[in-house]
Amino acid sequence: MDDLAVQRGERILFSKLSARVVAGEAVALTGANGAGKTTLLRVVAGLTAPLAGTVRFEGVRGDLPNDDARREACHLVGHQDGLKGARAAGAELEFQVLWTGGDRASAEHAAARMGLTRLLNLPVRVLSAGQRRRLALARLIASPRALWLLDEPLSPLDAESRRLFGQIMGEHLARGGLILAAVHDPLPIPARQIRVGA
Amino acid sequence: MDDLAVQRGERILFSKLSARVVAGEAVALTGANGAGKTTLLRVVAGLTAPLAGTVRFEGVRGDLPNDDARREACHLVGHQDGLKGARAAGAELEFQVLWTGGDRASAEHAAARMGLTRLLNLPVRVLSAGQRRRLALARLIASPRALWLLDEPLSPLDAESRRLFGQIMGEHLARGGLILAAVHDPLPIPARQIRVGA
Amino acid sequence: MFAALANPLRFMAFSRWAAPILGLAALLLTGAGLTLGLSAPPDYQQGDTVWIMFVHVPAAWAAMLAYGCLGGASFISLVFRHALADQAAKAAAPLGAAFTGLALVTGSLWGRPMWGAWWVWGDARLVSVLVLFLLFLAYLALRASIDDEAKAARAGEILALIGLINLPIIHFSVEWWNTLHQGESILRPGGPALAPVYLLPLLLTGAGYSFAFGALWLARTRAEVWRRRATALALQAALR
Amino acid sequence: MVLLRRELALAWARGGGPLLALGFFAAAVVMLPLSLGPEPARLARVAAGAAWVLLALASLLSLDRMFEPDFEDGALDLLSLGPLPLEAVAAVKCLAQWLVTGAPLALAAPIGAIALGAKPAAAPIIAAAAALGGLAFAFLGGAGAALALASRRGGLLIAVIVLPLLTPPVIFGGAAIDNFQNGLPWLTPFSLLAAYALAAAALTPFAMAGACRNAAS
Amino acid sequence: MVLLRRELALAWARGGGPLLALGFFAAAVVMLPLSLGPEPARLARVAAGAAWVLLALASLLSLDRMFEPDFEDGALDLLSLGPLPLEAVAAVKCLAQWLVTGAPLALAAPIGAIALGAKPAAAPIIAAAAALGGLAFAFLGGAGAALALASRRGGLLIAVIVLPLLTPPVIFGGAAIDNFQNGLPWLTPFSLLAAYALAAAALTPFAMAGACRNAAS
Ligand code: HEM
Ligand SMILES: Nc1ncnc2c1ncn2[C@@H]1O[C@H](COP(=O)(O)OP(=O)(O)OP(=O)(O)O)[C@@H](O)[C@H]1O
Ligand SMILES: Nc1ncnc2c1ncn2[C@@H]1O[C@H](COP(=O)(O)OP(=O)(O)OP(=O)(O)O)[C@@H](O)[C@H]1O
Ligand SMILES: [Mg+2]
Ligand SMILES: [Mg+2]
Repeated sequence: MDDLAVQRGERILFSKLSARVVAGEAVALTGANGAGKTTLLRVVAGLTAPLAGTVRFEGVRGDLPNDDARREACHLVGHQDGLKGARAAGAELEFQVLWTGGDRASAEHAAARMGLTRLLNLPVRVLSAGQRRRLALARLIASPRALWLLDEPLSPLDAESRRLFGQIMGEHLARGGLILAAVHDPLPIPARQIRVGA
Repeated sequence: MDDLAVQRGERILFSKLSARVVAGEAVALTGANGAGKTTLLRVVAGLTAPLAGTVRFEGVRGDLPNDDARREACHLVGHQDGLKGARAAGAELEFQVLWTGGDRASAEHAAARMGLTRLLNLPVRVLSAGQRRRLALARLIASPRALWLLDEPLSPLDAESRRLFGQIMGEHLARGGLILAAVHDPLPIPARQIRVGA
Repeated sequence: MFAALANPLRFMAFSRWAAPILGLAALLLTGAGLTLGLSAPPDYQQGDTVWIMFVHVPAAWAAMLAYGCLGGASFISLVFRHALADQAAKAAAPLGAAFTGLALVTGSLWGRPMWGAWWVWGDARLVSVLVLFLLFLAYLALRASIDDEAKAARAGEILALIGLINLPIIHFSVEWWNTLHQGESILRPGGPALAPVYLLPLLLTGAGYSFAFGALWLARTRAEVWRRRATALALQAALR
Repeated sequence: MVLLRRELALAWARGGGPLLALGFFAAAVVMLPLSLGPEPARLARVAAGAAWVLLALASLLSLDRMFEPDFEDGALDLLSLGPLPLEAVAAVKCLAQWLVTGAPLALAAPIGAIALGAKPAAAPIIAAAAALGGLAFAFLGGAGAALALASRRGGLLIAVIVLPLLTPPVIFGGAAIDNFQNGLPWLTPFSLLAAYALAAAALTPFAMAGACRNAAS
Repeated sequence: MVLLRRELALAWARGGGPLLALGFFAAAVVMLPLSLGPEPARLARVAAGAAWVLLALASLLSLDRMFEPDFEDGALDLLSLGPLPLEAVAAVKCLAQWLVTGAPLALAAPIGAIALGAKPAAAPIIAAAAALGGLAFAFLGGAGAALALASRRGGLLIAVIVLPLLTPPVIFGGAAIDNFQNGLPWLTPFSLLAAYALAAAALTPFAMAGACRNAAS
């Protein structure tokens, strides 16, 4: 599946930004604080309406309407991870995975891959920042979707987890996946860089 | 003011950790995810009770009881910044500064230093991750306290802000301040490193 | 007509003269209706107080008309994304609240001599009008509590549409429940059942109130259009 | 369905489960005679109506947290990217809220009313009215909660939006129960209540989805 | 004081300000007769008591968000590191809650009761009882909210913790108003209410501070 994103004039943040991301490609969005990286990711995910311009998803499933294609194609992991502090980590992961189209076995496998197996019974609230981010990232592996929209995915991770997640991103790209990541530090994989904002 | 921290046996996380931080010194706490860095910071701030061991504050104000000395000495800035999304950034900063012993003028000055002046009328909710962190950090400058407890302070900041905050930390140390920061990336200032956990 | 007026420029040109003309017509009609109404003979049942009818009933009609306009404008704004429709909706709400308040106050002033009580809890007509009033207030409160203009507009549209359910309830309440309130005497199958001495002035004031609402509505919408133009200009200036 | 399971768990935690909703209702039922004084005659007359109002108020208590937490922590974004449209998600949320608080309250309402002195024969109609009313309250309350999202003043703003909308079912339900007890025709208000509740369940999901999208964008 | 100013602003936003609290109360007052049926005599008898119960319920509506947001977003940590002990912080929070919702409701309560048919002469005592009751409700509700923090099931759990505690003031206040209306001695229940409210205001801050520390550690 490949992917064309055209996007212009989102508020006063940035305008006439156009880009095309193709299968197997990773793009690192950089830019100063407040430049609009997070906003751009939300626009691509269809959560925020752009002032002008469109985001088009052109894939093998070209028959689907754009919005359905988007819903089936995107994973968004940001600071707001949607995990409920009071529920068990395992239950939350399972819901997120099932909801985005995976199954129970893949959720377990993803948790193991992310080194979370021991923590699945704990309430999300007691997890450390890095453990929690790993839990949020686990659904990327567990339910396969083509486009990963990541907002500063690596920052709370320790060195070991960063290496691991770099490897996971590499595998995703090798399978023909796409990654759009807002970052301040370079990604551990080769990525085209797009600067957002002035 | 100098500062002695002895701390042992917080759950099963770490034990027999002892350290002494003296005036003008920065300590970088490192360790894997879940090692207990955040917990240690909260123990030092007196928000979490240690299983065993004590944290002692020995300063010029040695006459104060330990808890009062702690309350007057610590600034804690973590992921949870206590900023209310619905209130104006300026109002929130002002409250935090006044509450921790600063005044209105110093709050304004700190906002200017952090490049936030233009944003003070916006609700906190619309700020970007980096802008919001800068707002949280601004109270460190505005209300002078000796010990800064920082939990991954730099991660959402852009390169420019990191440089700026490095400089601010340097000034704090030069004034005899102390910094205890949990980090995964090296701090932009010379710092003694303490590894937490196994 | 709506399609033609959707263009803000054309709307401004139209409303520039339409608002004062409507206002004038409203004054004339209401004046004529009230003169006729006040000179009508006292009702055998209601006595002198019948004159309140010419204030109360048109106010109630105008209140319902205002909510209908709010709902219609909200619908157009939601479906066709016309900024003008949103401005019209926003402009209609306080007017509607005012007319509803007038209907409530005059109704309870009338209720005192007629029913022996200012207010009767449990009368579906009275309460559904109170609900209308609360809905207007809720609409205003909701819009006022959202800073972002576009979001406030969307939220307001949705609330206005949900509230439309109340209009038929108000109108049919006298049929569905045994109420103290007067039954349908004008808009009813079989034609009006009201003596012409009362009917004519009632219809005149009814038209007058409706025109008054129309005039004020156009004027407030114009003001809202101007206000938004001003903020847009200020924003542009700030950006430059 | 997976979403329903999650929403049930969340509604459970939010309201503290049916036990707690019932506890609230029971405590309120206890408080009413306490503040009215013990005269049974006085009580019996208002029993069914009071139980009915308390029910509406009890079902308001946890409504304001139906969408807000999901909005704040980004779960709403996740839900938007799932297989179902937001309309369906909103409907499931309301359904879960109703199952967890409305349904047990519907069972408790006749008991409370009888404890306050209503005629036992009225129990089935009170329960049916409460069940339908609870449905209307959950869906209309959800609409209010979703609309208040963008404004960030929860709690009572929701109450202000929702109460006018709740008034018609309260009238219908109250009238049905009252007429039944007094031997008057009760079917008309009852079917109006049912129509209102079903219309609310059918239409408000669109309002909720629109309001959520609006707040998130 | 800076903390009071902030807490007032937050309580305002939380409850949507006194206007909205009043709106809720007004709407509830409207709903009660609707479901009871219109007979004025029936209403008048229960008016004062019902107004009083509705008041207690209205003051419960936004209580559950008194500590929870501050706990979730880390503001409680900041408050712990300020110049005042947490006990004082908790007291100020409750005071702000009372000023924003309790005090205006105390003014509205007699109006609502009279609208429902209570004797106008009872207005001062209703207002006084409502003010004292509101104080008790705010502090006891705050204690419930703080205790519920660690357990993370807000809403109705708070109601369940709090309602038993609220029952005595409801009884005392109801008795004071009732006795007054019927020409019985009302001073005893009224002073019991006052004593209870003041004791609550004096003691619960310690409970709240303890509960907050416990939840945060
Ligand atoms: C606060 C009290 C009252 C309220 C809120 C109220 C409300 C209304 C409303 C909304 C209508 C328009 C209904 C429609 O066209 O669908 C209306 C009509 C009318 N009202 Fe009232 N009313 C009140 C008191 C009274 C009283 C006390 C009387 C006289 C006994 C009265 C007599 C009428 C009459 C004669 C009409 C015209 C009925 C018709 O032809 O449809 N109202 N009122
Ligand atoms: N409603 C609004 N009114 C005014 N400005 C807004 C509004 N919403 C967002 N903004 C501005 O838009 C920008 C949002 O940027 P965004 O969160 O996309 O930044 P970012 O590139 O992700 O930054 P960071 O690196 O700090 O995460 C901020 O500057 C914010 O102040
Ligand atoms: N109540 C609890 N029960 C069991 N384990 C707990 C509890 N509370 C905390 N923990 C564990 O304690 C650890 C908390 O670590 P902490 O948040 O201090 O980590 P950290 O070093 O800051 O990690 P990170 O780098 O990810 O931020 C986690 O492993 C967490 O699972
Ligand atoms: Mg960002
Ligand atoms: Mg940490």
